[in-house]
Parts: sequence; structure tokens; C-alpha cells
Amino acid sequence: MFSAVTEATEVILKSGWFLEHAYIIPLIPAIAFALIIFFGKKMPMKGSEFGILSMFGALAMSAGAAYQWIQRVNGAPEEAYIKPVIKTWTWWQNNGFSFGIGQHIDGLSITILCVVAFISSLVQIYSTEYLHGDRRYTHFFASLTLFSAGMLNMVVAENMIQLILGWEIMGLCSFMLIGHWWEEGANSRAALKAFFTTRTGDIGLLVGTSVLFFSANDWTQKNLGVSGFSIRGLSAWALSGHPGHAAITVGAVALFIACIGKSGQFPLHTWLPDAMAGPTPVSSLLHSSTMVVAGVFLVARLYPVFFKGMNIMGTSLNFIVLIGGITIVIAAALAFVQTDIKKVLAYSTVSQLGYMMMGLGAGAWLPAVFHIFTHAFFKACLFLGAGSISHSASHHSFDMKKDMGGLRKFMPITFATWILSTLALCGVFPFSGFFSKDEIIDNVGHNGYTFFMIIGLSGAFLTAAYMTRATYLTFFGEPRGAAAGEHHEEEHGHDTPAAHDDHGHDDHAHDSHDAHAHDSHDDHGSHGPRESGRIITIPLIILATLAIGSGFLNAAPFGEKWENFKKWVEPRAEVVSITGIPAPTGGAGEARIAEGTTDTTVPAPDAAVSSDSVVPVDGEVVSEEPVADGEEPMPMYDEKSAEVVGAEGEAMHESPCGTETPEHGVCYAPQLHHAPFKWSKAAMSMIIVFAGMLLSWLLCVQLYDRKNKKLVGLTKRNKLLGAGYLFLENKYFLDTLYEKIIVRSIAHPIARAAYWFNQNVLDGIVNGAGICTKTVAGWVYRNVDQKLVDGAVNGAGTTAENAGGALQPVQSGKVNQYGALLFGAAAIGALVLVIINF
Amino acid sequence: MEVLSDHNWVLTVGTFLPLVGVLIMLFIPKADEALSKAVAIGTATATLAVGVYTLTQFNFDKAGEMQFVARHDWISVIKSTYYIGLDGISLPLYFLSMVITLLVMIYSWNHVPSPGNAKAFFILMLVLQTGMAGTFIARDLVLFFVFFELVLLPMYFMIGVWGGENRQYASLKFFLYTMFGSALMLVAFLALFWKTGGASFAIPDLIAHANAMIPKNTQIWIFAGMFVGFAVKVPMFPFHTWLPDAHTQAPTQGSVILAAILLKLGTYGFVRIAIPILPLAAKAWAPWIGLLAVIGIIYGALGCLAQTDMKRLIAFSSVAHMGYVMLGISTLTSFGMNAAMFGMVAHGLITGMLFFVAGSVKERYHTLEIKRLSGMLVQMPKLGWILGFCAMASLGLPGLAGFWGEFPAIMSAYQPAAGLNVQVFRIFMVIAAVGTVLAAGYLLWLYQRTAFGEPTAEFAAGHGHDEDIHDVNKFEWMAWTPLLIAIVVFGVYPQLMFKILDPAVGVTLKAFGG
Amino acid sequence: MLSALATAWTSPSIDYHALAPEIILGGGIVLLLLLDLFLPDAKKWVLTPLASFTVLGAFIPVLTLALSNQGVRSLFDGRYMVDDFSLVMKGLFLLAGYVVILLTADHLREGDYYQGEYWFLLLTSLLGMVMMASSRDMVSIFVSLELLSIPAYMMAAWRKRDLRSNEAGMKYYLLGVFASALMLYGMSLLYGITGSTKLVEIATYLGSDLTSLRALAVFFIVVGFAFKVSAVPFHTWAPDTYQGAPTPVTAFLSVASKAAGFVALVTVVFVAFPGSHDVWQPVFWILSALTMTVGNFLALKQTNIVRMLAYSSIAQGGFILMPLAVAGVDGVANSALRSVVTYLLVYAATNLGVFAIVMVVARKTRSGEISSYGGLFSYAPGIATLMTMFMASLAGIPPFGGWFGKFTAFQSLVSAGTTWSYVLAIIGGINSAVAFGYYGKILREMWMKPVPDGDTTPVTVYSSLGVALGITSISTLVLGTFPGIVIHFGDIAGLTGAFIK
Amino acid sequence: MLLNEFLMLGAVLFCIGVYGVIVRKNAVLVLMSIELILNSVNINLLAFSLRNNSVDGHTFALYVIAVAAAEVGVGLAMVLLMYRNRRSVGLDELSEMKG
Repeated sequence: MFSAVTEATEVILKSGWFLEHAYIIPLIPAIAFALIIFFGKKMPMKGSEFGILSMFGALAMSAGAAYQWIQRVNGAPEEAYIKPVIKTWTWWQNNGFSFGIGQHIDGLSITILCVVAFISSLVQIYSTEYLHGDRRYTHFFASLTLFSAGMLNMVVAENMIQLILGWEIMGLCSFMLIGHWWEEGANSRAALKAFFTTRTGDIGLLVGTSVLFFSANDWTQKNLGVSGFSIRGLSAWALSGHPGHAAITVGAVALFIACIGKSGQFPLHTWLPDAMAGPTPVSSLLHSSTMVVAGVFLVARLYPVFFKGMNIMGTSLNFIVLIGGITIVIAAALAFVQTDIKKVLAYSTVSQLGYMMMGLGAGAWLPAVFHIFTHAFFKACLFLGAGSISHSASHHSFDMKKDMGGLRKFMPITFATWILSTLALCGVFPFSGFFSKDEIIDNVGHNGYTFFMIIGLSGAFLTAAYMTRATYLTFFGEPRGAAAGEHHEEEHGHDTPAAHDDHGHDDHAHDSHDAHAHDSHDDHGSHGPRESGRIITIPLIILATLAIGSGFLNAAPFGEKWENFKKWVEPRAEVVSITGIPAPTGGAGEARIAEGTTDTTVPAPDAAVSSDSVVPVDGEVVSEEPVADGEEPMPMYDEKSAEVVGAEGEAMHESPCGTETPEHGVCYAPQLHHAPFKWSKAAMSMIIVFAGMLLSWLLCVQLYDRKNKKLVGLTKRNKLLGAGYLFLENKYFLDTLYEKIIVRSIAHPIARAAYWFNQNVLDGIVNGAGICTKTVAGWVYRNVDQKLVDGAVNGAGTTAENAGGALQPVQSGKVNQYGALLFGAAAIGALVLVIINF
Repeated sequence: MEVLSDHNWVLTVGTFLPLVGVLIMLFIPKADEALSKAVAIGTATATLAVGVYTLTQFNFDKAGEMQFVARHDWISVIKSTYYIGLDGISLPLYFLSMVITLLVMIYSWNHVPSPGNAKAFFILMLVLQTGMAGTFIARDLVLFFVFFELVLLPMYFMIGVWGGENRQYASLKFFLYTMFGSALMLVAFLALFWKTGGASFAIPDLIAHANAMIPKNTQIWIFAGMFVGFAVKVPMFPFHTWLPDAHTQAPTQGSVILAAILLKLGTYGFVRIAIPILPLAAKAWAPWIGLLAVIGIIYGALGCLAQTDMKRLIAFSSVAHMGYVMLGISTLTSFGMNAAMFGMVAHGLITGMLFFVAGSVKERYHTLEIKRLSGMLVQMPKLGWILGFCAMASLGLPGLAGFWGEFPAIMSAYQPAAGLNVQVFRIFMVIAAVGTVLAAGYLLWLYQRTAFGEPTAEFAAGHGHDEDIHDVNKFEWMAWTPLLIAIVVFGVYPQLMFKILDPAVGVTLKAFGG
Repeated sequence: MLSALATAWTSPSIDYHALAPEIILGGGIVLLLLLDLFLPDAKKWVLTPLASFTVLGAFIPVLTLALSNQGVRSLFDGRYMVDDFSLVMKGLFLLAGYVVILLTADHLREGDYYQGEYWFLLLTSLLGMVMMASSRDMVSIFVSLELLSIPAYMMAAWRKRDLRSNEAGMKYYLLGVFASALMLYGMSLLYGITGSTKLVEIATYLGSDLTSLRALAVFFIVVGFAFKVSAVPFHTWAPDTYQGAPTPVTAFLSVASKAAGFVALVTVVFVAFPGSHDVWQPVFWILSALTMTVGNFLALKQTNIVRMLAYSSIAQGGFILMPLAVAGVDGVANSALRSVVTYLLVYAATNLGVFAIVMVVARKTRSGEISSYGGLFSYAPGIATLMTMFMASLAGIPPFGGWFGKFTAFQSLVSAGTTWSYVLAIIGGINSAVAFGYYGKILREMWMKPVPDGDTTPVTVYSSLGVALGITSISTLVLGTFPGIVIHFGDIAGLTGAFIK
Repeated sequence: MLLNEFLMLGAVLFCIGVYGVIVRKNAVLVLMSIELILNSVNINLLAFSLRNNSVDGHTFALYVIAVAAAEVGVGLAMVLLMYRNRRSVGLDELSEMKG
């Protein structure tokens, strides 16, 4: 009915204080971090209060922003493009352009903001109990808070540089938190590994950003008046049809490599399980629910770039979906051979991240993002549950086989929450996992990636299976080890790394002067397992509740009006008209851009003036008002958008976005399709899931309870299975590859060689001249050596000196010879001259 | 000669004030160390005050132009004038040199390395200060040369007298290397002078005429001369072999000044003299400079990984970092040049800081053998965290100063100046990006092995080292806090420096249309 | 026939003002002799002040001449010129002489010296130099050359009982005479070719076309002076002589008499042979390259400080020669002349200072070995600092005089802009770096090494030596920081009759 | 006139002198050889002076003779000094300082 164009001028989108000032959200924890660092130790609660308060503040603001965003969406006509709330201040300038720092708030960022703020708050509360009496309690909260600051900053980031800033800060914090108990070599190694691996991926981030910036900057500056770093700019540019195929592909691939590293995708996933060496709250916050989704977030955030760069939905296979698929399966398979409960969860996280990636790769943007959302809750819950077990029941061990079993009697709450989250994770209807994961699988199939749909389904099967195994080992059967109340110190020496490390920290608690720590740990040891304290269980309950409920935000099965998440979060693929398109060379258009956008592109001298000038919300207008002065929209757009209105879930939306180049405007999001929900499909996956659970349950009973002779030790007897088990046990030998081969070879031989080269060859070149002279005459040796030892001269000096030595005989002291030399030289010279001038 | 400001005296005072202090100190009896220290620090403070005043008087909106310009006859016969000025490129380094000198002196209050003789030590630092500041404000090649050489002797003595076991070899090596370089540099300057008609040594005049008057081939040769002179100072692979020795042997103060300021003289020379005066030659040389730069990045990193000595490792890391700076310069784009300038300052702050820490570690443990150090965080948490902080800054963590020198430099290589081989530079970019990982590698590896874990047996509590092993003391705090703050501030709000760099760089690169 | 010429002869009118320096010196010399004869030994000390006052006295007319605006004074129909060049050089000689007197004063008091004779010889040699600066005729050049050399031979051998001193004198004498004999042979040929001994006429007659005979003559004469300036390969006498001779004499030889050699060289080349630069340019190119290189390399090997300084001064000579290697190129001659004069001034100040310190230190350590400077800084920081300054100046490190000397040398060299000039410049550049190898050795000894014999009694500096040090150090510093002053002299030092292209 | 013969004589004397200087180890003989060279110079000068028909040559020669005398005086004095200290006039012994 209306063209996107005319609308753009009419629509006045709602906004509000929280949306306008969302950039404050990351600032709160950042300030809190500083406070903790400087005053934390002196505070009654050792600084944790700062952290918790800041997280509450962030949470409150995020909630407010979420509310106002929803208002904004609801207030806008259905097919209007909902402008993100963008602000920017000059952060740095270069080459006459000034680059901003600010906020880019849309559905996606709002979602993640809420998730991060929420989980962080819970985890921080949880930690006050879990790390009580830890020797570096304050540091822990400092890092945790700084992490939240980094993550939130990355989420609100207005441009790539700001995003990288948050990205790297998260990496740093994960380094500090994994290595929190660095007295143990294993922990610090794990920390190093995590940082190093992600950093390796970050090469891609650097390269990709550079490539995209230089390819996009001119276009964005000209048409949108924003820099080539800006997320909005990049999205529009990607869909504008201008970018050369090579540039955008390289950029996308490079960026995706970074995502692989950060989100623990195959083949760079190996750091994530080791990262479990960190305290459990860390695992639950960073390494399951928030930080590790950063990679997924980046893909979702710059989706147009990947959409075009990877040609998503253009072909039946692309890099992202492939990596995602592989990750799902291998990670799930690995989860089977773990005895450490946290590692099971870690691999499950990897595999779930695989789902998200696969979804994004297959054009299922919304389900993937939704999965981020739901996964955060139940996975955090699971981790905290594991933590609660180790904290109260298994005496700081995470070994399911040794120290757990039959715990359901002792810790009902933990058990209940665990079960709920597990069901959610397995994607059982009507738990949240179902609505997200199943949607992903469904859409993947619907978008023509049938093979990957099958992978997804088998993944679901595996998930169900290994979670059942874990559950069984932990809560059913007979109590074993610590769970049975045995207090065996010696066994902790050679436990799985995590337990080991936790225990390391325990030891430190012992020799640390904190008496409280001492007691608390001992009574865990002495009286056997029991339920954890309220501070631990309450977060569990909350999370479990969400594990059930969060799914209904986007419950496709119940029809359109339940799909709020879709409505609020998914960016609408509408053409937004701007000046300069398609003829960007007009003086007028440029002029308008220039004056309208002093906020983002300032000629250097005025930087001072404009550096603190804020973009008005409808600074957007800059890009859309030109419509006001004529430039009749193509009528065809009307019909297109008209169809949008009538479009049900599965309507074939024909907006040019993503499919072809928009002619009179730009798109900020590609056009995506949504699979219509069918109970039949859902039922099928349900069956698969239950099958997995059942099978696994039976196996477990046979193996661990009945100790069935045929099955126990099967892997020992059967070569093939044995090999497979070994293969899994060693995580596909990838670590061996990385550490033993690559790292070793770089760190040791090559570096040594280079150093040798440096010392002997290059340094040699300096001394070389001297050395060759040295070899000529034996007697020179003494001098050179002396002088070198003496350090009198080196290199050229040495040569010179030797030459001097060679000359000395001339100075024989004999008058006659002097005379001879004198006259000889004279005679020769004279002779030459005579001959020349003859 | 246009005068942008009537504060022409500011620079002169700021540069030569230290010498006044030296004169006063000459009359202080050697025995009275406290007094000579006080006088020296007082002088440095006064100098810094002048520097601050300069900062306040500096017209930031005209950062691209020369300010406080003063030009007087000096050696009229050879057409050389006392011609000084300050613009956005010089200002940060000029100011940094003053700050670093003061901080180093404060640090030296109770860290005068053996064989003592504080008087001489402080005098040398003051003389150094004059040389460094002068180099950054000189607008006349002869004047530049004089200041450039002026820093040699003091540093030679600093290393040679107050250095480590192998100090004499190191100091002489440092000296001879630089002498060779600067000799060729001088010849190049003279050639420049005559090829432009023997009219003037003033850099602006040369910029105005040289490119037009000198044919390309000649330019390339002249550039070669300067290249050697500056590259030795930077130091660029393969002229870097003096650096590890010098750094390892030098006393802490020497290392700091060397890393923070002296290395910048070389890069500054490229930015200020070689490239703007001889654009054609610069274009011809750029790929090779870029190549040497990336070799330096990788090579320095590998060198680091092979080190067993903490200080030597940091020294090699300088090679790598200056590699980034040179890479940025070699792109001949203002993007890269800005990054390079920022990188210089950042590297000055960070690596200077690292050397401070290394010095304090040495003082406490009497060794820098990485494998003998461990669990620093247990015994000296503060020092340990500071080391970690610097390591993070040094590996280019966003939010800290290092990032803004490193990342844009790498980026800039994606799109070098028109006429340069894009493919080659993009390869450079990737290699440089790999370098960042290596950087993370060696720094974290260093940090993990020195700071984490339990102290080694020989240094564990109750093994006689307890009295030495104490946490950061107040002089160290005084000396370090400003640096640490600066690292954060510039990291969080880089515009502070880019704002003044960018216009100046733009002016410098006029010849390249950007 | 001769009688016919004789009748045509009329006595020339003599400008006594112009000759005043020479006359005062001469008078002083005679007075010295007489007093020495008649004074009782107890009163002999009078001679020292007398000598120094003579020199200073001779300096006064130099000043007045410089200030008198009656341009060039030409005597004996242009065979004896008093122009700016000669005045500057005379000033240099006289001041150098005065410093040498200061250096010697205490030395004499200690050693068993025959003061009278010594002063007599010193002043005579000075007189020779002062005349050399003005001579524009082969005969007067020859005479003044011998007048400055012969006393020098004797001074070199002054320590009668000391074998080394004898050896020094003997070598210096034999080789010196031999060299001047060669030079004379060249002169005789030249006279034969041109029929005149007056440089200007020779120049006009020689023009620029060369025959082998002319080349031979020119070359032999150049060789003669090359010996004086101890250019390789005519340097062999220098190290031995410098080492053997008494230190003040060495200072005198290495500064004043070398300067005189250069004065003569410059005069002859610029005034008499401007056209034959095809002969002397390559010669100077080779000489200068050889001289600085060989000088440096051999200096690196020395352990005796004086001997090392001998080689160092040889090497410095090489640098002074550099611009002459291109002086024939259009428009370079001027700057070449300037750079020679400048370099000589700077070099004189610095080198005299070095010798002053050598004497100071030697008096304490009683040794001439470089190792005896160990730890000097620890017990005599002042002396060590001054020595550092002088060494830096010799090595050409700003802000001490030396750098400017080298700078001008390079400047005029590069101004020629020929390939050969660049090559020589680069050789020079490398050499200036190599040179630090041995200058640095002394610095290292002083600053970084322990005191060899552990004797750290402070060094006593006698008043006269102190004055000498003051003069030299201040001038070294000033020359380095405000070179404008010195180059001013170098600039006005117009060489009359010089055929500057 | 016999200019060439004179020059020849001069040249011959010169060569003899040089030869003497180079090979003779006896200080006195070396002195005499040098005298030979100087005399060859004198012969040249006189010959040329006649040829050029000017007195300069004569004057020059006179100076040379005078100076030569002075030189020989100094020289012999040194030889005596050397003889007194070493009881020999062999030049080879004068090699304390070398290198």
C-alpha cells in the first residue's frame, strides 16, 4: 500500500530514554570494575557488591531499553524498516575521516543485552557463595565485571572497531578467569591456550575488518555518511550490489575464521573444554551462555555481509553451514567419552553453538538468534547445577564416575532444575529448546539444506543420549566416592583437570589465612552430600523457570501472534531510499550528505567541534529525508510491500533485499524465508529425541548399574570400537596436532633457528668481514680473538684492525726502508704521470 | 617565515634548559649525591613545565602547521640556520621525551646502578634530554644532524659505564653502528643540499624544491644514504643486531630511554625528512621498507620466542613493534603514517614500562632468567599485575595504547599509496596480522612462566632473598603511574593524539596526494 | 749579462707594518740568544715569559694588519704577500706556538732542558711558519720550509741521552731532508720549464696543458709537501718521531708544522698549479683515501697513546686533504680552501688540548700506555671529561669542534658532485666511524676500566697547563657550537693570486 | 749550449744520491748521498738559469747551498749524538720504535 520510501518520511518511530542512552549499559560495569580494582579490597563484601549492583543496573537499563524497543516496533507499521537507534561520538580520526564510538541498538542487541545482563547478575550472586573465601575473591569479581563490560560493549557496538574492543576484552577476561587459580600449571596453560586460540582466530577479525573497511568506506561515506567500520554502513553496502565479489567474500571468510575461534567451532573448538579449568561460574557465564556466542553474534550482526559473502541460500553448501554441521556432530560424539560433568556440558555447548552457526549458515537467522537466547538460560542452569553439585556434594570433584551418583535424593532442587534444563537442551516440547532448536532444524531443511537437517536431527539424537548418560551417572544409581561421603584427599591429586584445579584452589584456601574458607571446605568433606545453600539454589530455580518459559516468546506452533520474538527482533528487509542512489555523483546529494552527517564524517580540523556532537536519533533522516524532495518511488515497490502485508509466515516475500540490487535505496537486512510449522515434523524430531534418551538410559543401566558383562569394557575387547573410543578420548588428536606439532615447531625449532640465524649469520655479517680476514692469516687469530673478547672493536672495526695489523710491517722502523717507500711511491706516481701525459 | 605564535622562545628554552641544569651540577661536589639528584630532577621538572606550557600554547586546530617557529642565523656560510618549530608530528614525541626523562630520573633516585656516581649519571640523562628534544624540533638538516648525534655519547657512556657484564662490547657496538649510519646520512644530506642548488638546509625549503630538482635515480641513491642512517636507529632488520645487546646490557634507565625515545629518532627521521623530501625515492623504496618491516615483525617475534632472558626478550619485541611502525610508514598513506606515529608513542610508553618492570625484577631477583623466575604474582602481586598489564598492552589489546599503533598499521597495508604494488602489501598485511598472534604467544608465554605458578625453590620464602623481594616501592609508583595512566588514556580515547597527528601527517604526505 | 741585470736592480720599498710579525719574532729570537748567553742560570726563568711575550707580541701586528682595511699588501714584487689567508694562518701558528710554550713551560722546569736554546729553536721554527704563510715564491717557500724544519729536527732529538729521542730526530731529519731534496729537484725542473720562481708567473706559464716533464715537476713538489703533512705513503717518519720526541715537541709538530705543510701545499696548488689539476686531483684523491684509511687502521693497533695520536693526526690529515681532491672542479676551489683552513683551526685547537691532557696524565702515571688511562674518570673526572670532549671532537661527534671540520670537508667534497667525490665522501664517512674504534678505546679506558695500579691520587694541573687546557677546550667547544665564528675566518681567508675558478 | 748534458749529469747525480739514501746503512754516507741530490738540484738550477738567462736560478742555487750547509751541520750533530749514545752510526739500529 505505501512504498517504503514515502513511509520513511511519515513514520516517526517511538523512542525513549533507555534506548537513547543504551551506550551507558556497558559503562556501568566498566566503572564498577575500576571501583573494584581500587577500593574492592576495602569494601565489606570485598568488592562483589560493586559487581552485583552494576549488573543489576545494567539489567534494569537493558529491560527498560527492551520495553521501549518493543514499543517502537509495535508503534511502527508492519512493513516499515525499524531504524536501529544509532549514536556516535568521534573516537579517533585518520586520513581526515573521523571514526566514532557509540551504540547501534536493534532487536538483536537488545536481546543479547538482556541475556548477558541477566545471566551475569545471577552468576555474580551465585559466585558470592561459590567462591566464598577464595584468596582472589576481589580479583575474580573484577574480572567478571570487566567481562560483562566488554560483552555489553560488543553488543551495543556501533562499528567494527568498538566491537573488536569488546571482543578482545572478553578474551582477556576469559584468560584471567580461566587462569584464576594460576598456581596450578594446568590452569595457566588452559588460560594461555584459550587466549592463544581465540587470538589466532582474531587474525581473521583484523584482516576481515581491514578488507571490508577499505572496500566499503568510499561507498558508505558517500551514500550514508558513515565510515566503513560502521555496522549499519557495512550491512547496507553488502546488500547494495556494489561490493566486488572477491572483497566481500574474503572479508566474510576472514571474519568467520574469527567466529570459529571465538565460538569454539570445529576445528578451533579444543580450547573450550580446557577452559573448564576455570571456576564453575565462569564456565557457566563465559564459556556457555555469553562469551562463546560472540562469534555467533558477529555473524548475526553483520549478517548481510556473510549472506552475500558466503552466498547463503544461493548454493546448497557454504562455509558457515558446513562448519556448523561438522561441529554439531563431532562435539556431541565427544561428549560421550567424558567422565567430567563440566566437560560433557562444554562439548554440549560446542555442539549447540554448532546449531546456531548452522542455522545462520542456512538462512535461519531468527531461530539461530532465538537459540542463543534460550540456550543461554538452560545451559547456564546446567553449569550452575554442576557447580552446586561439586560445591556441596562431591567435594569439589567433577568426576561423574568417581564422585557422583544417586544424588537426586540429597539435592532435590539441583536435581529438579537439572532435569528441566536437560529436557530443554534436548529440545523436548514444550521446553524452550524445542522452540529454538527445532525451528533451526526445520528452517535448515526448509531452505533446502536437507543434508544438514539430517545432521541436525542426528545431533538432537546424540544430545538426548549423552545428556541422559550424564544425568544417569550423576543423579541415579549408587552414590560413589565423595558423593558417598568418602573424604579421600589423595584421589584429588590425579583427578580430571577441573576437579584437580578446583582442589588446587581448595588447598590454597587452606593455606590462605581465611579461616572461613578452611571450615567451609572441611564440612563439605566431612558430612556427605547435601543440598546447596539458598544463594546457589535460587539462581538455579530462576534459570530453570526460564528454561521452561523462555521458549514461548516465539512459539511458532501456536501461530503468528505467539511469534513476538520474530516481530521484535528480526530486522525487516525493506528498501530504504537514500540520496546518491543510483547516481551517487550529484553535487547536491553529496552536499546534503556532507552537512547532514558531520557527526560521522568530519574533515579533520572540525573534529574538535563535532567530536562531542551527538547524532540525533532521526539523524537517520539524513539518509531518508531526500525523499521529501521528489525522487518518485518506483510504483512496483508498492506492490512488493503490499505483498509483505499479506505475507504469512511462508509467504514468498519478493522484496529485492538480498535477492537483487535495490535500485532506489538500500537494504539493511536480507530477505529471509520462514518454514511453516508442521506438527508432523515436530513429532518426528520428538521421536528421535526420545529414542536417544531411551537407548542411552538402557545402555547406562546395563553398563553402570547391572555391570552387564557383555557391554562393560566392550571397547577394550572390540578393536574397532576401541579405536573409535581412543579416537574420541583423544578428541580426534587435534590438540596433539596443535600443541605437539604446530606450536612446538614454531616455538622451538623455527624460533631457535631464527635466533641462531640472528646470532651467527646476521651478527656474523657484521663480524663476517673480520672473520674472513681472520681465516686468511693465522696470526690474525690472536688479535681478533683477543679484541673480540676484549670487545675493543667488532665487525668492521675488526676488519679495520686486522688490516692495521697487516700494515704494521710497513712501519718497520728502518730509515732506509722508509726512504725506499718514500721514493718508491714518488717514483711510481711520477712514472704513471709521465706515461699518462707523454 | 611566518610566525604562528609569538612564543618562539618556548622551544629553545624547553630544549636547552637541561644544559643549564648540567652547568649548575658541574659545581656540585661529587660526594653530595642527594643534591645533584635534586637539582637534576628539579631541572627535568622545570623542563617538563615548559613542555606543559608549550602544550597549553599549542594551537590544536592548526596542528598541521609549524608553530613556535624560530629561525635565526647560525652558520650563515653553509646556509644553515637555527630553525626550529613544532607541529602535530613533533609534539607528542617532543613532550614524551620530557616526560620519560623526568620519570626515569625519579626512578633513579634510589636505583642508581653500580658503579654509582649519581652526579655523572644524571648529567648524562640531562644531556640526552636536550639531544632528544632538539632532534624533534629541528627544522634544519644540519641542526637535526647535530642533535641526532648529540645523544650518542651520553647513551654510549650510560651503557658502557653503568651496564651489565658485557657492557663494553654492547656500547661500542651501539656506537659504531650508529656512527656508520649517520656518516652515510650526512653525506646524503649534503648531496641533497647541493642537488637542490646549495640554497638551504631548511627542511621546508627542501620539501618545496627537492622533488622537482632531483631526478628519480639520484633521489633513490640519496634516500639510500638516509635509509641506512635511520634504519640503523629504528632499528630495522637486518640492522638491528646492536639492539638486543644494547638493551640487555644497558642499565634500566638506559633501556627505557633507548626504547622510549632513541628508537623513535630513526622512524621520526623517515617521517619528517626522508619521505616528504624525496617522494619519488620513497615510492621506489616503500616495498622494500615494507618487506624489511614485516620480516622484522616475524623475525623479532621468533627471536623473542627463543629468548631465555626476560630483558632480551623485551628488546627483541621492540624489533617486532618497530616493524609495525615501519610497515605503517611504508604504505605512504596517511592512514599508515598516523598509525605509525601513534605506534611510536605507544611503543615508547609500553616498552619503556616493560623495561622498568624488568629492571625492578632484576633488582629483586638478581636475575632475568625466565626459567628461574616463577610465581611473581605470589611474592609481588602488584609488580606481577603491572607486568601483565604491560604485556597485554604490548600485544595490542584494544582499549590500551598499543592497539592503536598496531591495528591501523596492519589495516593500512591493505591499501597502500597509489602506485605501490597492492598485492605485495596485502601479503604484508596478512603476515603482519600473523605477527600479532606471535606477539600474544611470546608475551603470554613470558607472563605465564614468570608471574604464574609457585616461586621457584631458590626464591621461595625463607631462602635469603626475602629482604630483596618486596613489592613496588614508592619511587617506582611515582615513576610508573603516569605511564600506566597514559597507556590507558590513549587506549581508551585515541582521538587525543590522532587529532593532532592527522592534520600534520596530511601535510607531510602532500606529495602523495593524501 | 748578470751585471746588466744588476744595474737594473733597485732596492724595493719595504712595508714594515706588513713584516712586523716576522720582525718582532726575529728580534725576540736574537734577544733570547743574548740573554741566554749572559744570564746566570738562576735567572734563566726569565726566558720563558720572554718567549711567550715575543709570540704574543708578534700576534699584535697580525691583528692590526687584519683590522687595517688596506687590502692585500704585496712585498718584493709579489713574492711575499700579506693577505687574509696568510694572516689567518699566521694567527693560527702564533697561537699554536703560544699554547706549545704553555705546554712546555713546566716540562722544561722538570726535565734537564737547555731553555734558551729550546725557546730559540721554537721561535725560529715559528718564524719559518709565519714566513711560509706569506711566501709566494719557490725560493722563499723553500727557505721558510727549511727554516721551520731544521729547528724541528733538533727539537725532536732534544732529549740528548734518550735513545728514542735521538732516533726520532734522526729519522725525521734524514727523511725530511730527503723529501725536501726531492721537492727541490721538482722545483728545479719547474724553474727550468717556466723560467721563473714566482708562483703567479709559473701559473700563467704552465696554463693547463701538461707535458710529462711538467707533470713530473708538479708531482715532485707535491710529494715534498705531502711529506710535511705526513700523508700516506710519505708518513712513515711521523709515528716514530712523534713517539720519540718530547711530548710538547710532538704537539708542536703534529699541529703547527703540519699546518705549515698544508699552507705551503695549498699555496702552491692554488697559486702555481691551478691549471694542472689533472695531475694533482687524482694524486690528492689517492693520498687522502690512503691517508685516512691507513692512518685509522694502524691507529687501531696502537697501545702507546702518543703513537696512537700520531696515527690519528695522520688520519686527520687525510680528512684535510679530502676537499683538495676535487678543488679543481669548477666552483669548488673556494669551499675547498675554506674547509682546509677551517679544519686546520679546529684540528689545532683539539689536538693541542689532547696533548695537554696527555702531559697532565703522563706526569701522574709516568706511562705512555693507553692502559694507564684506566679509571681516570673515577679520580679525575674533570680531566677525563675534557679528554672525552677532545676525543669526541677528533671523532667528529657534535657538538664539539671536530664535526664541523669534517662537515665542511664533506660539504665541499660533495659539492663537486662527481662520482669520485661521492666515493671519497663515503670512504671518509666510513673512516670517521672506524676512527671511533681507537678514540673510543681511550674513552673506555677512562670511563669503564678500573684504575690499573689502584693509585687514585688526584691529578695536579700546573697553572700554565691549566691555561692551555682552558684555551683549547673553550675554543673546541665554541668551534663546535657556533662554528660561524671560525668559518668566518675560513671564509675571509682569500688567497691572493689564487686562480679560483 | 750543453743544456741536456747538464740535465743528464743532474739526473745521474740524483739517481746516485737516491740509491745511496736507500741502500746505505751508514748515517754519514746517507748524509753525503743527500748532498749529492742537492747538488744535482744546483746543477739543474744553474743550467736552467743560463738557459732562461735570468738570475733567479743562481740565487736559488745559492740559497740551496746555504741551506744545505745548515742541514749538514745539524745532521752531523745528530750523527755525533747518536754515536755518543750508541757507539755506532748504523741506521739499522734505529728501530726501537716501529709498528
